[in-house]
Amino acid sequence: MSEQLVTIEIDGREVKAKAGAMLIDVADEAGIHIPRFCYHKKLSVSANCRMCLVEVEKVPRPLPACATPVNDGMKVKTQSPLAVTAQQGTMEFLLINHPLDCPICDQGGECELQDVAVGYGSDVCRYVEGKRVVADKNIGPLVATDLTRCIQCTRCVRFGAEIAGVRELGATGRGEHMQIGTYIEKSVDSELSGNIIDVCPVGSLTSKPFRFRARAWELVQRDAVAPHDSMGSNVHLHLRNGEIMRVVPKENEAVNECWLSDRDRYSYQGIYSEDRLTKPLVKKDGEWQEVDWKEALEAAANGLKAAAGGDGDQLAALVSPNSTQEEIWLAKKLLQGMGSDNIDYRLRQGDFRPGQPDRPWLGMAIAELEELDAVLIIGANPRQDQPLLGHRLRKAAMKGATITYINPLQLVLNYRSSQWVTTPAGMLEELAAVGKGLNLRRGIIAQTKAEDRHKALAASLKEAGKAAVLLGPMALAHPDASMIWGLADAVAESSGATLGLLPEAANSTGAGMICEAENNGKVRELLENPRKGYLLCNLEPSLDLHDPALAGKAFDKAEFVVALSAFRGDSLDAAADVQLPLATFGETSGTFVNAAGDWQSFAGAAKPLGEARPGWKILRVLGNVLEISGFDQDDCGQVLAEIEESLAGRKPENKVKVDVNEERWMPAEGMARIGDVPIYAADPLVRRASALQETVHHVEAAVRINAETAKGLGLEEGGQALVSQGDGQATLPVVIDETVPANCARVQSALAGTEKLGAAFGAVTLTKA
Amino acid sequence: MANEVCLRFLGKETPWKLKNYQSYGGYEVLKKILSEKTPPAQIIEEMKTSNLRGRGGAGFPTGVKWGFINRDAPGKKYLVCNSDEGEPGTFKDRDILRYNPHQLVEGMIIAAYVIGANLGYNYIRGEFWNEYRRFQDAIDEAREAGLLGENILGSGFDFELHCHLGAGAYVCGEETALLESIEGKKGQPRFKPPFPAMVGLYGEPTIINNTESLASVPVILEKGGEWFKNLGVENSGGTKLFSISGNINNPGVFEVPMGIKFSELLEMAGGMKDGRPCKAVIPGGSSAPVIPGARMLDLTMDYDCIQKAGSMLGSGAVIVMDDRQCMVKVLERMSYFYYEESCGQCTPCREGTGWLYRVVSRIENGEGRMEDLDLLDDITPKISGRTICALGDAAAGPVQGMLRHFRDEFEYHITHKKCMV
Amino acid sequence: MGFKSQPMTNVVETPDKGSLFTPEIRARIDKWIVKYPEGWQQSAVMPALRIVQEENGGWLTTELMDDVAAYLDMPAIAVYEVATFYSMYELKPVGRHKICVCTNVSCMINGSDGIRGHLEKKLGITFGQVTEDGKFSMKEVECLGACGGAPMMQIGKEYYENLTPDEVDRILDGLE
Amino acid sequence: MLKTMRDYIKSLFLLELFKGMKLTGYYLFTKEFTVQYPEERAPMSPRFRGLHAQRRYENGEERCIACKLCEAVCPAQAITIEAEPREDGSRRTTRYDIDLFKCIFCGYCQESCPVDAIVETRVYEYTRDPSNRVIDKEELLKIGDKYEAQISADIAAQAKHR
Repeated sequence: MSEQLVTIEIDGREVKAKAGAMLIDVADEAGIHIPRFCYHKKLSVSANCRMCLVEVEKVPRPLPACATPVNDGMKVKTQSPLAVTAQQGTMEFLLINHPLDCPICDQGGECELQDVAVGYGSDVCRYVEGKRVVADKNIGPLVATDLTRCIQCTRCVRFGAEIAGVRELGATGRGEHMQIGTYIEKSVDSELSGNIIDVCPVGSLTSKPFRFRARAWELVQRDAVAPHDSMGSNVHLHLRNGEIMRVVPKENEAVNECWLSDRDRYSYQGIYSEDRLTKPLVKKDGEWQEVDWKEALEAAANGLKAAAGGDGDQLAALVSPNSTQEEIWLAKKLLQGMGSDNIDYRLRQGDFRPGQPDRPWLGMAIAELEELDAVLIIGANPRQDQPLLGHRLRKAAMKGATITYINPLQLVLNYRSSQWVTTPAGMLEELAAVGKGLNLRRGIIAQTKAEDRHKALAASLKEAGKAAVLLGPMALAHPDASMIWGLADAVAESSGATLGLLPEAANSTGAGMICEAENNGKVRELLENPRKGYLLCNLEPSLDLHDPALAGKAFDKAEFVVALSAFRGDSLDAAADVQLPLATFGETSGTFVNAAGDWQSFAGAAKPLGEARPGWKILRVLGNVLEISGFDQDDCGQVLAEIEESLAGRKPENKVKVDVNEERWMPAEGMARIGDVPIYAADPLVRRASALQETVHHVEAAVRINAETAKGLGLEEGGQALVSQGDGQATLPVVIDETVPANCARVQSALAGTEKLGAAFGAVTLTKA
Repeated sequence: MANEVCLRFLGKETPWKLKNYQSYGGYEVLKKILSEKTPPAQIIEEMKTSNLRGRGGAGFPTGVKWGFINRDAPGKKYLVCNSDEGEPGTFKDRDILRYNPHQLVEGMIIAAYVIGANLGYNYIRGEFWNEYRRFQDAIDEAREAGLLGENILGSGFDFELHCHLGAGAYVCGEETALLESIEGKKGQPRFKPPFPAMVGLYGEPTIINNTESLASVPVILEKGGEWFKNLGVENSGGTKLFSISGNINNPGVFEVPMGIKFSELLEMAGGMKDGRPCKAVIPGGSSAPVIPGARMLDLTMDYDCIQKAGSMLGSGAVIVMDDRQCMVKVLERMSYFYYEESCGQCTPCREGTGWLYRVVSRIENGEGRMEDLDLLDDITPKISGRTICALGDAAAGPVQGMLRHFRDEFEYHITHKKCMV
Repeated sequence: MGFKSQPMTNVVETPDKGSLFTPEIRARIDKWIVKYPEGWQQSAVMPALRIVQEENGGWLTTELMDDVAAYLDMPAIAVYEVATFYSMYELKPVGRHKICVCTNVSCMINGSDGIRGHLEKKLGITFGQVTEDGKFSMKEVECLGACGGAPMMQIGKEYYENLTPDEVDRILDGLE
Repeated sequence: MLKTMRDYIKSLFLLELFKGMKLTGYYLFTKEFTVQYPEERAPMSPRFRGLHAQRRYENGEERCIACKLCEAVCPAQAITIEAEPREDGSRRTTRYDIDLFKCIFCGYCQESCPVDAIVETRVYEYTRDPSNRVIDKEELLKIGDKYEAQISADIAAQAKHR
């Protein structure tokens, strides 16, 4: 389409538009409303609902505005008798088979069909025959179906094919018998499936957890930022009586467009889970007792002070990268006030050798991802870790980008790519070989041999207009993370590609900027040399740490552990001495910095459950109790201002200073554990979101090995295997999984049953149990 | 003057065999074109001169259509023949496939040469198994003889031709639905623009012609466009295959010049069965509005005349009904057909065809009300012209035609709850 | 619904196609696949379904449709869409001889109702049903493009035109 | 002057008194209006808006489908509804409270109800004390069960006006 501008006339108004643009877009831009059902700006045009028919001068029949390109001098009438009769006609046809069940329809009150019917519908129904009824199919725990209400706009089908990249829904049958559905009883499993609820113009597809719980007019809408992945998706919270009833996307073209991942959409259920911590708890003589805030805070302050015993280095803080900037900042300040610099957020990292970037980030704006021509991704599963970043990568792939993955797992992707699946140790060789392909000679690069595929990738990175080398959470959790950084940096530098990180959590990038990794504590060191006092913020020791076994021992040895947590859990009950109830996502105000370094602040919307309080307030008062100066902020904004002043405009950067000839910690021989984090186990909140835990993506702890490896070990599907890692052991069921490379055992982290095991990636032994 | 073009070898021995077809003069035109390297523009001119209008029903001039494709533009181009004959009353393409398949092959090769297509498909409806076999045999014979495939007759021009079998969907006779069907999808028409000549099969420029149109090509080029045009009348050049069925003595396919009087055609078909009077005629397949028999007898069979009478010539399928036929029942059956065959894509057609059928059915079953006739009058214009393809118009046309000419019969049905005949 | 003229091919190709169908069926499907451009094997879904249906006694099971999808690397739902759209694919068991009676206008005015009635009486079934011995099933079909021979019916792949009840008897008696 | 005379005569012959007595005499012999409540009851319109009730279908199924239109329309915000899918998947209330101290008996809830579930009965003899101001779903259904015959008759009587 040319960029040439044409002038058209809509309803007598002169409008300038790009030649070839669709009439409906032009009208939307000019603020002239044309009713529509099948048209959606992010989906292909199908022109089948016939609601957007308008009159175009010199054309005898009305034309669909969604499929009519504009021409210079075109005169369009959207309100002429011809257009209006056409629209009214379509409306009547749509309504003849649409049930009159608005009172029990969750879409009632926010229904496009209802809205348009008010404008174009007739008050009398002339259709007296029986209406069509469609039998419903269960399509999973997230989306409820009432297909009798379907108006066959096929938006959901197109969403699946074009956006989610998986054709799960289809329109079977023909004519009046055409039905939207899966045909067979099958769940819709895309990680973006919840978006079909938003695209559905009627109440055919609605949210299952939200089903019948509130009406649109009862809800109050508040803005927020999604708390899980590093996308920082903008959301609307819909509240009723201070309780979050549902979460829907807020449009932001630069971040999440108009989509939302299922994790961000349904995790709100976790807020109201039964094990929510609603009162401060203090352990007295080994028993947990509910106390009031004053007592709890004093206990926490005294405990920390006593543990430090005047030596600040005896204190350490571990904060979740899902915490807000304000929480992390105040935690850091609190520790500094007590003479300690030991704060870290890199909970799932194992290798802290120097030279890794202090403030890693994506290296580009999120929207830039889709403009990439060649991408090398190491140790990541974006569909699982950051679903909407994965969507951006898919868009790049659909535009023709070559995407290559170096992973210890075969991924299920929704676009074509090359996947080099190898053992964790082998990932370094693959990456080094790409370096060799770029004629590098440093360190281990010299020892590898570049095969054709490495050379081809090297060339494509070099020749691409825009190229990137991206590291993911599995690369960071790798025992040789620093080497991967070094190699990736070398490859990126010599090929001219951008080096970036796909951070795992909502505020990973921001936490990096506050904690400044190089100067502050390193999780591993803080646990290997146990400190006497710990402050834990928003994490569960057995599930959110790289090496839960190590952590367990460290907290056992510690004299005093204060935990700020929204939930109770066994491992926290065991580790902590004081638990302070933390307000969750939606309840607290704060700021997240997403992968691309965008600072996004949000205000608290829901009423914190019970006596839970926002983290920044807890830390602020704790500071007061400890009599540390600088803890007299009145609101979140003041904390933010303080952070901004202190960071003085510092930006995230991926500056790597690693010698690629370091010792390798991941043994090349023997069985290796692959401990990636399942999509719905990533943080305490999502682990408690009940609907998400009912999806097919919910996993139980298991040992996943391929058939050959299993045979070698005498294991079989359904049997039990004893997994030993260091001195930790766990007996887990065996699952045969051909996506796992030979000699590797995929024992995913963050799952109950893996608490006693060591590092997420490392040597393990498997025996038949 | 009958049977001069598509059925020119009718009556000769097995004209579907390559040897015989060639002995009657077949493939000569193709050989001439390929050896002389006739400029495609010249062929298009000749086609335009012939005034051959698309025989599938829409009547778009074939020469003009071919001109839409830039032969020399880079990229693939496709030629598709539409043998998905499904319009009730039409059975002419079946005779071409059965009796003169090579002429269609020849026509397709020429058309492919003109538009620069190297791959072509003939979409044959799935029920025509024996016709498909015969056409497939013709393709195989032609390929064997070097008339298809790479470097045809040493000319350097490549063209491969395949069959694609349908599986029972009337709507696939619509050209873009047919393309979708070849692409392995549901046969749901695409919206236009873009037209197939720009974005067609597999996203490439594509020309789609009816079987009869393509089968006429070799004869037109052999005898000249002027000759063909003069066979017919103003605006409707050449001869046409008329499929006549219904209450007549000798139903069948007749190739006669355009502009022939209907009464003559009826006579060729043996006249009315049992000498009954001709009550109504559907002149162009079931989607054409009906014309009362008395009126029809005065009309000539060409595009303009039939259009002036408020119907259309369509595919040339003439259904003749005598005075024993109940128009309500006929309309009910036709409405059921469109209700069954709507693809379900566009709202007015998906919902409207069902509505039309149910209302007509109610009247037929003696449960109609007088308002129903107004209702039909009101909803038909809301279906026709409001859909992606012409099926919406096709569904509305018969209802409008019936109500225009036989309203009294419907009223009788409603008031007396029984049939007039 | 145009998905931009792109094939709906699955991202991951079915690894073990050799285990699907019999070698003969595979060979027959492969013969169709090569007729279409590279990457457009989904064009062969219609012939593939037809072949599989023929080999399965005239109807398609969900499992067979899944196999066709796997063989052509298509999403299963895309195959279901095709199979449910076209009327010649049967999703329920049919008789060994599927009798398709045209009841459209030309046949109707030439007495297809009588043919239908005769068949119903003779076989004891109506449209959409199968005789108890599984020999015959009846189906109402739309115009089969043989109006010149109205009334007509199709049994299997054969057309039978200019029917009368006696003629129908003769035809049915001649079938195995 | 003339007026003074007339007034004089009027008062002399006690004309006003007789006029009054005439009215008294008239009512002395006509039918009484006074209703001896509670032994006697005044007639009531089928549109009378008294105490609320929730109705059931004949098969015992509660009518209310938790559409919350009554809650939305209530000008006094006296209705509180909570809903969720019942075990069989149907849409039902888990809580349906009417604050009778807030209610102004406007009848909008009844008007808005698409299934004639919430109605205002003819019952007006009830008392509530401030500690018991809320009438809940169970109670509403009980009232509905008790007066169903009257309620359905009233609704039928008004059907043509609605």
